[in-house]
Amino acid sequence: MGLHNGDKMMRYEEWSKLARKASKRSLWMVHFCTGCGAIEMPPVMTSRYDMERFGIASMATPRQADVLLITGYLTVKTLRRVIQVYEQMQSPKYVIAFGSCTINGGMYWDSYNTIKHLEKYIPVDLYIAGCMPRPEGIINAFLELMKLIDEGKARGWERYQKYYDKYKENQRRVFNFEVKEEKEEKEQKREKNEEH
Amino acid sequence: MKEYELFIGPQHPGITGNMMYHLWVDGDTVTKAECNVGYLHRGFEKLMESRLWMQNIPLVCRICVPEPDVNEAAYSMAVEQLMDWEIPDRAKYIRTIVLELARIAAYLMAIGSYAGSIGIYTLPQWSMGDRDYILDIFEQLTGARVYHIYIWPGGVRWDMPAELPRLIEKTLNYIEERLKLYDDVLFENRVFFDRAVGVGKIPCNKAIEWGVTGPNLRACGYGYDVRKLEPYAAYDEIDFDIVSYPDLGKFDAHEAGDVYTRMIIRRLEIEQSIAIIRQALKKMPEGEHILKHPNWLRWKVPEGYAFARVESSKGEFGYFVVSDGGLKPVRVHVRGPSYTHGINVAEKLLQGANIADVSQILFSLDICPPDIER
Amino acid sequence: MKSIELLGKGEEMHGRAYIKLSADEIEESIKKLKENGFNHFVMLSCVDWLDKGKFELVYHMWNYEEKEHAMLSVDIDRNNAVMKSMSHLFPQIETYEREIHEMYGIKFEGNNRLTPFLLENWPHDPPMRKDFDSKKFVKQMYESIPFIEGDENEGI
Amino acid sequence: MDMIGIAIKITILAAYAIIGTCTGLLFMGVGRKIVARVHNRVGPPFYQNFIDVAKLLSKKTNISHGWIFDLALLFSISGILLTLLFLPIGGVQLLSMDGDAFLVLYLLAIPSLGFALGAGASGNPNAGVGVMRALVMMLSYELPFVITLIALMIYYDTTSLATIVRMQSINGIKSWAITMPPFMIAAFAADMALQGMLMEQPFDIPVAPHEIASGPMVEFGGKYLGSLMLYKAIALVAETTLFVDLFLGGGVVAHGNFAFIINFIVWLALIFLLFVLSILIAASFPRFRIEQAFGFYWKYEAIIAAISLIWVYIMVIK
Repeated sequence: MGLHNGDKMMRYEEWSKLARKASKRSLWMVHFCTGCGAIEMPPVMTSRYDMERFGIASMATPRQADVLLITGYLTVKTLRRVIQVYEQMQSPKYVIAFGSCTINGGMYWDSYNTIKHLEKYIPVDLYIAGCMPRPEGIINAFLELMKLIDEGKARGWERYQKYYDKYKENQRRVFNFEVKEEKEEKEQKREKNEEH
Repeated sequence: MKEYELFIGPQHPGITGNMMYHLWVDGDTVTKAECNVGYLHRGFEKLMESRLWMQNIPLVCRICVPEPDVNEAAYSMAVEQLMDWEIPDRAKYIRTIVLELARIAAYLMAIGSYAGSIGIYTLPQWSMGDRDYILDIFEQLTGARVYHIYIWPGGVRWDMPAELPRLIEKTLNYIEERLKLYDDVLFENRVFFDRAVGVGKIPCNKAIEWGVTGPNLRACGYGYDVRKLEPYAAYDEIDFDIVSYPDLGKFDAHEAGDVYTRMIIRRLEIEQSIAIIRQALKKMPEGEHILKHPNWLRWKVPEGYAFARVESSKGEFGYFVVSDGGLKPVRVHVRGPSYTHGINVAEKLLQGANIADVSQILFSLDICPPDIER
Repeated sequence: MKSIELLGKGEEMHGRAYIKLSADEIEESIKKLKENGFNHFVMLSCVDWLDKGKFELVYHMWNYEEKEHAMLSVDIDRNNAVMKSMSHLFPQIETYEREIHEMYGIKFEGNNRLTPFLLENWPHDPPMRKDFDSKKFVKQMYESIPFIEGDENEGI
Repeated sequence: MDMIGIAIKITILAAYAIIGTCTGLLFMGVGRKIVARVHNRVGPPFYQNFIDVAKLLSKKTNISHGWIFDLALLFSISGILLTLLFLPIGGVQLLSMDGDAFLVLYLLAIPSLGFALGAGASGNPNAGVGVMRALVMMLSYELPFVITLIALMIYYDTTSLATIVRMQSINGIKSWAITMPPFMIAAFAADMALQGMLMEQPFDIPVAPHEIASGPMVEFGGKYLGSLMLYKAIALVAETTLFVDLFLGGGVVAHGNFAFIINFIVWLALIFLLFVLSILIAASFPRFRIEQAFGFYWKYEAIIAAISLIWVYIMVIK
């Protein structure tokens, strides 16, 4: 019985390996320009850099897509749509975030309307650094993502399912613009305690 | 058929960026359109109030993504007005060249994405590829592909390298050659003609009152161009004619203010920009490229109100800068051309349009959402 | 300058006419300028003068024939920020008033489209006011949201 | 019926399905490569569409919109497979009956109805608009197509596809319908109708991504989209084969014991050429509006087809 199960597992493993091989060479991305990084997408898609060489195509609807590109800073208003799009995509699905503004806010670090750390709200599989990333960088990121998929490491969507409640809580807080002042008070208290 | 609601955007290929139109549709006809923006609102105007005068340069160029240089130019010009600076002649010419190159790049992008919206996917592939050669020039000149941070208050950041004019000339010749192919595929295509003539007409007597500017206004028959009205950079020393509606060169003029005329105007202005760059390269004097500038960290700008305007590929870009004589601006307000095109004008044009035409009307207005919401 | 002659006051500032008006005069003045060739409404700006306790509304108008730019400036009280809407004169003023309503909290009487424009669900003070501290807000809001901790193997 | 007969039939059916999908997917891949060359770029490898289908079929979650949504695709695929069985491929026809030329026309409508059902069940307004457009498109291109079909039927005095193909293959290429002047213009009308059937520009109105976000397919994802691609692959083969059967003698050039191999290759080459022609037209034309497409088919194409019909009628009377 155990052996039989093992066989099944083996077969499943092989199948999923095959599926990963297929999905890595056919990454379809959602056609969604969320920020200024989107300006470098047309050159990547078109004749100069030609992303279709690697089987990457852009799709009109999230249902058909595998990769969500967050091209730059996200305002709270866009984040809501991004999450709707992400949840409509069918897993396995991957997220690539562009530019320094998705990593830590970048030059919008003190803006009242842009979220600073994207990974607090949706799982990110890959970041591309820079403001803004060059087309070569974008293509390199796709190749890197292919490598991660091949190794079975790009599993952000599983993470989203696992920590769904935590992600939802964070999203709720940011959508309502919830301000927390206790933190500062706590820090002040701790500082006072240290002084004592 | 029952009326239904349709949301175009923000995730939709037929929208000109990250914005949304809420359409009420009856059968195939849009009965009401409402624009919903704010997806790109970063609060630039607030950020600028808390940064030094010089620190704002990297911010302003991010206001219009497809054509960032006009923002740097307009902001610098507003600050120069407050400082009463007259920039060196060489800097003026370099600015002209940079702005015109940026205009060609933006027009190539606009034409490409318009062609995509009516389903001809060959032209976007070509025009985006060709636009990249202009970005190559920018890369040599400024070090960056998209955000150049090159035009500064008082001049330009670096002098133009001696070998660059040759590269520019080569690229311009190449683009001129390619324009013939574009004509074959799009502008002289019978189906484009069938689709675009008479669609999305801006009523010409209302155009100025609605705040239409730039190529869209010139398509209505008004030959107004900021480059002629209020010459900045070196435009007063350069000889060029404004392209406006009835006189469309080798193309036939049909109806004023429709999608067809707007796209043809853009197509013709590429050639005009090429001619301007050639003239500017020929006339460019030697000399300094920037004024002797103060310590940027302790730079105080005199008190006052200044307004600078620049003709961008989308229309009139204006910067209203208020200073109280301090280290930081009190207020910087940006007038993006898409502010009127994208909200008031588009809402009126979409009313009564066919849903098949919604996308092409938006792309032909060349709406750029980041300059609506900043 | 033509606009200064027409309205009988104002000064020239960096090549533009800067005309200080009171809130009652503004509608008549815009009408008068519109009839006299200032048919392009450029934009409506608002400046927050916190120390003076005033909002300054600046109506920018442009004359294509005379190539002249006029800035009509009105001061309104910061604590009782109400202004008459001018959207019947130029249609795009409606949008500018929507934005200023949202960003500064100025109420425009007669404009019935003062719906949320750029922001969504915004519960706090209008953000463009000078007394709204953006840095503090960022710290209290975005920085206070925790990272999702979890197994390293569970994706990156 | 005996078991062996059924088994043989199932095998042949499976073979048809596999040949249909493989040819279709291969053509689509090569087509993408050719279009990419027009676009001045490298393009994906020719086997890209096989990878795409494999990926889509291996997707983990698949969102359904009720049982009509699930069955609709089955409806489409079975409809197009049945069509394929009635079409002579290289002169070999699996199922045949009198009047199958009409039957094929009706069978070709089934997938569109399946589409309509599925898209309707998804409840997306974009899909609704897309389906409406698809049905109007069907109505438009069928008029010129039916007129050309009637012209062929009058000329060859039959309603059977097999007979039409046989009559055209008597003298090899010389007896192809397209060599006759009235059928040359009829073939032009039919080729435009084919462009509409294949949903390529200027007639890709039902799936226009910039207008209605890919129309009926807007809610299809994962395995559904994979099946849809398989359907499209078979449809491509079936629709081009119909044209080849009607005007190009079904690709039959040789007669004899092993002639079917040569005929098969010729058929393959002909449908490939037709497909390449269609994608090249698609790469150089924008998209019509739906009422313009309707006008195009019912005004110009129908008139062209009618001229050929009258011409043929006069020829037959003489």
